[in-house]
Amino acid sequence: MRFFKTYFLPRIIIYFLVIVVGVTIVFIIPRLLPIDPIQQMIGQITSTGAYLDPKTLNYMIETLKELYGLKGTLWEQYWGFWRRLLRGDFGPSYYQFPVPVISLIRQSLPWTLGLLLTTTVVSWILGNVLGALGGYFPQKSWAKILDVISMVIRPMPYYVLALSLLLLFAYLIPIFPLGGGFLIGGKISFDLRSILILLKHAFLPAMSLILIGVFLWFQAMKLVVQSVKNEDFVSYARLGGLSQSKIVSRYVMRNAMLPQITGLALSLGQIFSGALITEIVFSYPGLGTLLYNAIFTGDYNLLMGIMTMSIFVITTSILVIDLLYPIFDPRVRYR
Amino acid sequence: MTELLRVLNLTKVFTIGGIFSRAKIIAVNDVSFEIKKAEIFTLAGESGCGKTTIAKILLGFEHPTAGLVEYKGRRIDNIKASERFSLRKEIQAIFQNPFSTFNPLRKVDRYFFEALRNFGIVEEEREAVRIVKEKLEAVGVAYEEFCEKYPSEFSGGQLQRISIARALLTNPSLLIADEPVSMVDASLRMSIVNLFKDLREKFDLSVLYITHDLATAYYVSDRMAIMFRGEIVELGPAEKVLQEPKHPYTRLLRDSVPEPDPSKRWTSKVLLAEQEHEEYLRTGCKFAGRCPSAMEICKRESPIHYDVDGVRVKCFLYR
Amino acid sequence: MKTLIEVKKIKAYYVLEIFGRQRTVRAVDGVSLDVLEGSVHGIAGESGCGKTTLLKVLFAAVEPPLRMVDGKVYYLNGTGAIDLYAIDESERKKLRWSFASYVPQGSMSVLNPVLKIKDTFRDFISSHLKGRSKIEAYEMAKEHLKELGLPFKILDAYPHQLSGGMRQRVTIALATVLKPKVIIADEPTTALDVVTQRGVIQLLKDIQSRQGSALVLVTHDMGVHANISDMLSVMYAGKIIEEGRTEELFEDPRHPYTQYLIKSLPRFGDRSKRESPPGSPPSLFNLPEGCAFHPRCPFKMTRCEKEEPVIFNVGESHKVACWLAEG
Amino acid sequence: MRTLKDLLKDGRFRFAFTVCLILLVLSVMSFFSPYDPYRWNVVPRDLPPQWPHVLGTTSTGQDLFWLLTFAVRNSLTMSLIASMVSRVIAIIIGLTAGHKGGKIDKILTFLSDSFLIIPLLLIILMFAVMVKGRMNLMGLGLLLGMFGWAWDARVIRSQVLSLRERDFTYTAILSGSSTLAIVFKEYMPFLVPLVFATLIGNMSWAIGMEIVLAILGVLNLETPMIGTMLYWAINYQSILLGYWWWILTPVTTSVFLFIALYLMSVSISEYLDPRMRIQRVGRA
Repeated sequence: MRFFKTYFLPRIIIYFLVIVVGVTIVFIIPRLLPIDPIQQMIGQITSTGAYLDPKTLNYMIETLKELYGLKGTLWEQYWGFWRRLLRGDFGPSYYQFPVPVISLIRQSLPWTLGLLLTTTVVSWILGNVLGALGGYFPQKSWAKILDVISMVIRPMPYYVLALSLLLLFAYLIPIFPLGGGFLIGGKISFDLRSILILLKHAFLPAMSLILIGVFLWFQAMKLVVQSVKNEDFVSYARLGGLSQSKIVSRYVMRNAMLPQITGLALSLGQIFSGALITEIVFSYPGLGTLLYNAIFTGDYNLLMGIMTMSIFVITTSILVIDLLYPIFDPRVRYR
Repeated sequence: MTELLRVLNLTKVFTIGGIFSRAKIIAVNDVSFEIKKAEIFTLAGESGCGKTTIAKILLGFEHPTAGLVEYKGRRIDNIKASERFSLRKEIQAIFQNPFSTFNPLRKVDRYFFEALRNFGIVEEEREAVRIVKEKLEAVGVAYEEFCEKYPSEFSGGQLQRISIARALLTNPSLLIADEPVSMVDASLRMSIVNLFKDLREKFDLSVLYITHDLATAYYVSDRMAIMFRGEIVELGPAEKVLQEPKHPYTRLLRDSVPEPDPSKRWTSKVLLAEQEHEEYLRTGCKFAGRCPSAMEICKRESPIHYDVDGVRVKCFLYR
Repeated sequence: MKTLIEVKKIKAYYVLEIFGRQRTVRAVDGVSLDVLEGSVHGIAGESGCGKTTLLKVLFAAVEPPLRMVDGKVYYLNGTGAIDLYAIDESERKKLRWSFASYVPQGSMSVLNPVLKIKDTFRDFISSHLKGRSKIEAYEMAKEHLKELGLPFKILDAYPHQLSGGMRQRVTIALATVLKPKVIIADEPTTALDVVTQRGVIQLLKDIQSRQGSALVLVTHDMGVHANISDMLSVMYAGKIIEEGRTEELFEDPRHPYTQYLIKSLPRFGDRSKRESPPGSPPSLFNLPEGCAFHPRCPFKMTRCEKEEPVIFNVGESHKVACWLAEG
Repeated sequence: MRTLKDLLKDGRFRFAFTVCLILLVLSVMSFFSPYDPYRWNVVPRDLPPQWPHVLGTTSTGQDLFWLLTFAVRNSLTMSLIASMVSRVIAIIIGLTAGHKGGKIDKILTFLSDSFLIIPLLLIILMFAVMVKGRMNLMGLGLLLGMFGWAWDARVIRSQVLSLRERDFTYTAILSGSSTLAIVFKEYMPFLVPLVFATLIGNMSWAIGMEIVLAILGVLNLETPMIGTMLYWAINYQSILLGYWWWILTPVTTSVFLFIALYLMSVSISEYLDPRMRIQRVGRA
């Protein structure tokens, strides 16, 4: 029980706090700026040449205010925002009026989560294994080659790498589709052909995320391992005649893994952003592409919906990782 | 001899953990002692007995939970920052690890000249150099060897001497030395300990010597207190406390010091504490769990201090 | 008494490269030593005198930047002398823990924090006794702890749950579980409290006398040596400068350094003034010419500045490297 | 100078240094450009690399080489503004949290952790969308600066937290030093390398963000930057039309820039690592 109080409870409270802070930021930003979105929208309509008489205009402004939750004082707006949010209601989308934002998000989210989950897990595991080996045997030639490759790939922003891959494998050597998540107009079913097409479309976006991810974790793990390697318990195990494989797996990796778990939690925000950017490059039908459309059409409701959803997804994943952490670290488990 | 420092019923409770769960650790429990002018007083005990916490309270780095500290008859545990600043001239300290006493990326002499300037002791450069030279000479380090050097260029023994010289710059009346020799090479320990005696003679300096090394404590101190789990269990002249230990814990401690004499080898065995945390939380006498002469009352009540032959003992055996 | 380890004139240097400059640290420079069965051989010296390096050499744990430059180490395991540095690493691996084992300095960090004590025991046991099942290894560890009088519930604990003294006793148990002929202990009591220190020393002595093995004990604490060492070697600047039976050495130290070391120790009931030798121990980077102690020696002669003293026998087993002992 | 000489012994630093030098020269050259980067159709369109248009020309009738000089200058300026601003925030927050401790530390740590967790890209994007098209260099630099400090504040905090408990801090207090003096004299030697290395890392992050924002079309697309160059290249379908030089110029430049900045920060932080420095000091 004490453990619940010292470990879980603070984390759960922080979880809710972060969500509150995040949602509040999402709420505040549009209201901070000297630009009135309603006026902007009206301006867009009138600039196309349409004439609106003052009465219709006023009515329109009122309706828009209602739809965007801009009625009343700031406090009323804020509470209204929360109330709607808890109902899962982000209002209608502007660019696909009147489809509710939530159903647009619901369509895109599985694509993003699928891509994100696979790439994160694969790159985390692969990067850590390679990093552990590379850190433990830094003199081996394969470790040095990996090192050089990582130095080139690691600093690249997601966008540049995705674009390069696209140039290379969809344009110069056209073995993968230029974009999309599936055949245009095609129906997804659970047969082999369908899955193959699905995989083919997911390959390049996934690859670009995994490449960066693997080398990110590779380098982080390598650093951790190089310091764990010098820990007394590792040299002692070596003195004790333990086999190399046992030392690497049970003594070095098991310990070096711990900061990497925390690292994973802390970098999820980055990884999530990276996935959105990658989706945009490959016009993959997830949240990223939705985001792109929202920006292009100035769809505030959709934008706020996507942001709120992202904050929720990320903080929840971090919470899950945090809550699982004691399984791996007995020092946290028994204090 | 007059009283320089008085500590009365000092208690320090640390609260650990956050808002949701608090655990209390009584690091120092109802401790009283006094240090006289030009006296070397030792606080001895094992790690975690609270001796370092007392040092930190005396230096103003920690605030006591209860009790008071008086310096030259004036209360100093609750003073303002500005008063504490002027008090720094009077009470100085040296630390256990000479290698971490000075910033490894700064030259050691900087601390000396900065201290003289900060405390407004000297106006001009030449005077400052004279004072620094004088203090270094008192600890046996040549000024020429000391200037413009980083800590890594000195040996541990040298650094500890330099550290003492720095503490002496303001002509303090009390020097608090927290485990000053435990990280100094064995062959050089006595030279540091001897220094305390010399400085006492030369500058009328009082020294609070905090250590777990009973042999040097015996060698150097006038009076001493033995601490156990945050409490003083025995206090008196060093000669008496160590030659005729009265508290069972003092006896155990005294017997556990390996004597440098092959004819005095241990023959009996000692009992070790399995769960140290339990001893902190124990009601009654904290040593009762391991005490060979524990009685019923020891487990229920905490003993008061009894005066036995000029020695204060916290044990029911002397009721 | 049989000799178990024979060390012949070893030289082990650290070869370091710091910013393009090569520097050699002569950590162990021409040391010879015999470790006898059933005895406690103490090695005394200050930090940086090379005693830890000597242990590494004894235990065949020489890794770059440390290099064996010269000399031989023999393990005598009853069937003959094994030249430790002439055999393969895999052979050496087998000898570790079964013939000679090692108790490290600072138990704080030698136990894997994410493994239970019993898993660490199992890893160490199964690495030397192939084909031991998990349960057999556990039983073996339990049996061993029982012999040593340690509670076997600690097998289910993680290292951070144990006190410092208990952890140190666990490492001793871990080092002796395969009943090695030689136990090499490096400052096993440093950083422990006095009472705990006594318990640990007792434990080491117990095991040594019960198993009839040899204990090589390195510590700078002369009190500990006086208490349990049978033989004592005093090291200074990478060399053994005096060696003899402990009683003899304490009674009649011949080397000025040993004299300081013993006479400067405070004793209860005697508050007369003690003096440390002047100056500081030399850095192994650049040792003084001749006798390394001469800059601090009150009895220095002119030849001490130039000539390195040879070893003189001053008693049956008492040797000293000092020109004062000549003639 | 000695530092530079030492650093140049490292191959990674040599490479990074060369690349940065070239980019710097390019930025300076922009002042001597024969063309106004804001004007279109000043040169023949869609020419592959040839003299005098060494990198070719665009479909908008601009000379790629001279456009690049402006782009590099602007991107570097913007990233420098961003990283300077975020350094100031990171240092203030990190130092305060680490030195004050207690409640203030808890609040500030929560704040920077929130900034780490929340998908910053989206928030920055939202800002950018709001002021759509009007975001200039300074504005973008400030915006990115406001958001890019969290990780480094965390690192500085933990460093200060450990420095605060070191004995030499107490030595300084006992020597009568004020808090300010302690921070500047005792802590700064440890913090400066950290700040320096993260500055470079942060510049790289800011340029990456700039590229993303430009591609999404939320920056002032008139301003020549590496990101906007990419935007126009993509917008004019340069890939499909076979104008490879157009897309390749900003891509190659950014790849080299990122690698160079990264290698520079790695080798500098290795060089300035306190443990290494402690070995070096005093043997000068």
